[in-house]
Amino acid sequence: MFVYADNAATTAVSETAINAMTKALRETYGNPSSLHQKGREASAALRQARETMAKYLGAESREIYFTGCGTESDNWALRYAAKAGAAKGKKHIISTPIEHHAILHTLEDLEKDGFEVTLLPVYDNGIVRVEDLKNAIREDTCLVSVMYANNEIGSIQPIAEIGKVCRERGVLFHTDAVQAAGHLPINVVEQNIDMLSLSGHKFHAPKGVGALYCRRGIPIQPFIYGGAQERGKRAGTEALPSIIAMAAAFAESCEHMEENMARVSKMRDRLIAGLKQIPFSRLTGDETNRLPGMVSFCFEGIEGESLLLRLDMAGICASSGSACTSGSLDPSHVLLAIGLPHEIAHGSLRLSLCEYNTEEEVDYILQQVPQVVRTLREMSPVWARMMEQYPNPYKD
Amino acid sequence: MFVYADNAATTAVSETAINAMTKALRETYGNPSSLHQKGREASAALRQARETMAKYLGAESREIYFTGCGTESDNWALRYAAKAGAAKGKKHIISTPIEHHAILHTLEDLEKDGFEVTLLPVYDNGIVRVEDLKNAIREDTCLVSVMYANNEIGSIQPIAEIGKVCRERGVLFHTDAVQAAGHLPINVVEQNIDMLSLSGHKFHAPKGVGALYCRRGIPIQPFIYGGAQERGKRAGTEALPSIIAMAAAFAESCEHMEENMARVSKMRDRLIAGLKQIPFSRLTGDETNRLPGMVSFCFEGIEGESLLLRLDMAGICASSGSACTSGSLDPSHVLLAIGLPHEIAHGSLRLSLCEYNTEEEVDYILQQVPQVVRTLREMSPVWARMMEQYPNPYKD
Amino acid sequence: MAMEYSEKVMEHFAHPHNVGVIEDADGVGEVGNAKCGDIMKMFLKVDDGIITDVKFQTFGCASAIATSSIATDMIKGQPISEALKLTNQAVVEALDGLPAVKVHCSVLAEQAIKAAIADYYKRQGIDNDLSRCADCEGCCGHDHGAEEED
Amino acid sequence: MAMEYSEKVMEHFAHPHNVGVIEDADGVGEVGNAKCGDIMKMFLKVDDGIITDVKFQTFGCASAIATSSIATDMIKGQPISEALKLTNQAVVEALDGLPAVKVHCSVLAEQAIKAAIADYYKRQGIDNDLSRCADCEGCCGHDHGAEEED
Ligand SMILES: Cc1ncc(COP(=O)(O)O)c(C=O)c1O
Ligand SMILES: Cc1ncc(COP(=O)(O)O)c(C=O)c1O
Repeated sequence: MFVYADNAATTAVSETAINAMTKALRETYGNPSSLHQKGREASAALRQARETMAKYLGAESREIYFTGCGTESDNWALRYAAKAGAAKGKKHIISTPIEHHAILHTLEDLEKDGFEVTLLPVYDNGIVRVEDLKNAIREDTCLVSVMYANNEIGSIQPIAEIGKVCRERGVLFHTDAVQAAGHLPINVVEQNIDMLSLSGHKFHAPKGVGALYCRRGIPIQPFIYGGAQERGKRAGTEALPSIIAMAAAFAESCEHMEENMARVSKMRDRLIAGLKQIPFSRLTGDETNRLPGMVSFCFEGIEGESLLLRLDMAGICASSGSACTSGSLDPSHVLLAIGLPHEIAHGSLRLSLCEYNTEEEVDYILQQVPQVVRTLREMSPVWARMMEQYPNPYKD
Repeated sequence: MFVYADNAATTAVSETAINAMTKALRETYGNPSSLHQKGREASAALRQARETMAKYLGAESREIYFTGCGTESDNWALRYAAKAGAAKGKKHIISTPIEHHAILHTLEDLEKDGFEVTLLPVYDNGIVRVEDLKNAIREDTCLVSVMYANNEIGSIQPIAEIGKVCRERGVLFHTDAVQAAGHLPINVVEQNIDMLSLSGHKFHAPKGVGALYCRRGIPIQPFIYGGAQERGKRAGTEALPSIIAMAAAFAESCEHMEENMARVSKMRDRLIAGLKQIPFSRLTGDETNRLPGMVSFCFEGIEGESLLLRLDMAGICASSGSACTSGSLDPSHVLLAIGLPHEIAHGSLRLSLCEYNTEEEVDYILQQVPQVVRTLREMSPVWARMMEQYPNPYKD
Repeated sequence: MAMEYSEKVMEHFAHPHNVGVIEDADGVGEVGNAKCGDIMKMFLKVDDGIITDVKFQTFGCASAIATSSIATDMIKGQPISEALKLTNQAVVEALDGLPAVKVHCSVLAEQAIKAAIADYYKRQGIDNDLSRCADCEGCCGHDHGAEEED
Repeated sequence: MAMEYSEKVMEHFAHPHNVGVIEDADGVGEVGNAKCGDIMKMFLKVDDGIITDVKFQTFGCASAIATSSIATDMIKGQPISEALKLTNQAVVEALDGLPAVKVHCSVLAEQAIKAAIADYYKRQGIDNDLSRCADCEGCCGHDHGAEEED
């Protein structure tokens, strides 16, 4: 059996998106900046895609800027806010320690330029407290950037409340909604969001396209300079086929959000309940306030990569920490930030489901994971040492 | 008849690219950063695409960084070179006045940060002279950025000679090869190129993907921060389907370069010869040292947009100046830089051919353009005034 | 993004009305300049205060040609007093709108008509203050009034 | 980019040889620590200077398990003097290579063997200087020598 359960890393492209894209590749090949017929076709398709994105975010068309990826959106939002802040002598930024590296590494670079960054505590459930935010905001705070939902443990932040506080205090609020978009309801107006990043490939669009929502009235400045595309704010010929595919995929995801959430979180909960049966396992992230598809665990006594590769041998695609950090030997910064010791953080497993997954696949995962965990534990000296202190659950 | 003759703005996507892309969308949907089977497939495809790009540039695989567009590549190269230069107290950059806005607008922004920019003269053929470059290089010059071939008038710069001078003087050399890649031979080693930008959609790949070549040994720093993609230099999940399509299209273009150049420049020359027959017309750019598909003219007494839209009504997709600057009321900065007065620069027409065009299409263009020019002249007060001084060529 | 012209604009651009010269015009006005990329020249025939004929020559973009075409339509057969009331907004509306960057064309059309009427008045020896336009949006910041003198 | 393991690595990872514990081992060595994500523990049975049996327990990534497996294969049946000559390079080669970020696993394997032999010597009352490793590439910069003491 083959099970793709790594949807937080990236998703399979939907038929809707593929068809929209293929059609665009063949027919809508003009440059949206061109005045002729082919250009106008392209420009109309671009406008329509923008309207679609705006509609499902509760935004206006003109507030949507297309980018190359979620990371670019994040970089842009932060760089702009920092520049605007610095111009007013405000060089303090508030964020969280569990942001994606697109945020954290940009913040580190900004620190080199004299910015001061406060990372709010996220506690053991991976969720910030609005009280902490209120206390952290200073006179010179120019930006609050808090992710909508975490990509490793799935915990969902109180975005609307954060937005409200920021609006009241006159601080710009950006949210990295890369994991949330297409999976959780978003309304930028109701949630008082000033800037929002998303990335197509997390909701069945192709890789290589993202968007930044930036509220009207915010005088956002370009991150990439050149032609007059995107109302002069983001230069570069628009990635039209990918943009069209993203809009199609986003519309599809948002139209089916409620049923997808219900179906996927049911599978998630069954998976969580089943994996909790594994001795010395712990769910990471909040019990209930989590992404519909996110199942994240740590299994003591074993290491994540070998767990992952054993599951891969069994046909299950999963991940350990974030795909982006693989290749690094450190355990995930997210798991450390929620207080897990290194040893335990090393044994993390992330299974991220989407509406393409089935109950049979859940059954299969529930059958395979305990076996693989056991096999690895049986060759683990860490487990052996633990079993000197505790009764061995596998010995009976 | 429908004729797409705006290939310098963007090209139709090749069947090869579409097929490669569709296959990637359906099958290679994994995240190249993921360790499992789907990730490894994606990672292998990414590696292969990188090798392909490197091969046809005469580069090494590890010297190729994928980006979201040519503009991003340009921004990245310039920002990096500026940062590295500033660190050594070198804040002088040499470029040309006919660069794309991706270069010029970034340079303007750098000027705000205290950089000094020298724009070399390009004379009336739109080509820089190496002597001028030699004289312009200073102790504090950190970068020379000269485009390979111009997007409005097609003139080709003496890249190898420029590269040689820069190498001798120890100055970093970047070339914006967005118009050249896939159409003109490139060998980064022989041409002493340190950094090179290209964009897929100019050679029949989809829009939304580009690359930056950066010579090994140059400690390039990220422009976009985040995950460890592209050897830690360009964060963001790789636009894999577009990258695969770009590599396929680039290989195809490069494999057929010689025959395409021959066939396309033959059409170009016939078109140029024919349009020269139009009274009060002038070819812009160098007579012979120009992109194989580039036909660029100015017609006195008329204005480019109406020319373009009349041709569009006749089924001919063309452009006036650069597609990216349309929507602006100023005539093209390129035409002004080669010394054309505003009045004449306003009457510019760019017909850019590729190997998909046919001789019949050239016939059709040659039939339509003179008619449209004449019609517009007949309602032009500028033309009427000219005809008070010259014999009216249409009166017989 | 490509500018979007209404069908009306494209219709007037493709088949402009009143193109040409009136050799024995009673008033001629020209506005804009070639440096800006737009010149409009209007020719009036006036009979008993009524504009009996009008023609134009335009160097410029599609919207310059379309606004010339429709503006001349709008004043043909009208008394001068009515023609003087023609605003650029009315021209824009008659064309079902113009892209923001092209609204200046409609201003040019309005000004061209006023310049032609001013010329007519001048020839008639009638005093007027039309030769300077208060709200001129000339694209290059040139002294517009000066150019309205033919 | 995903790391690429050779087929050999995956083979040893999927079906590791010599997994387990030797209850009455003559020498036991453990290196690495859980904080780093890699611990290797080796058990030796020595007879007349020959390693007659070897088993391992490993907590770690695929390459840690694969290097443990192949390294134990490589010293089984060998005289201690030969086992001491086993370098991490030899282990890497035997696995048809390791990704750069994983080379440290092969170092751990070499060190685990040396630690086990050191322990054997110690139990035999033989002086040795094996318990400190000069070129240790411990991932966290921890004091490696200390951890080699079981
Ligand atoms: C010379 C040149 N440089 C840069 C670019 C920018 O490329 P892109 O629009 O793909 O970002 C273009 C094309 O628009 C170009 O012609
Ligand atoms: C929360 C979060 N932010 C940002 C990103 C970056 O998105 P992309 O890789 O599309 O640039 C990701 C995914 O990798 C993510 O999960």
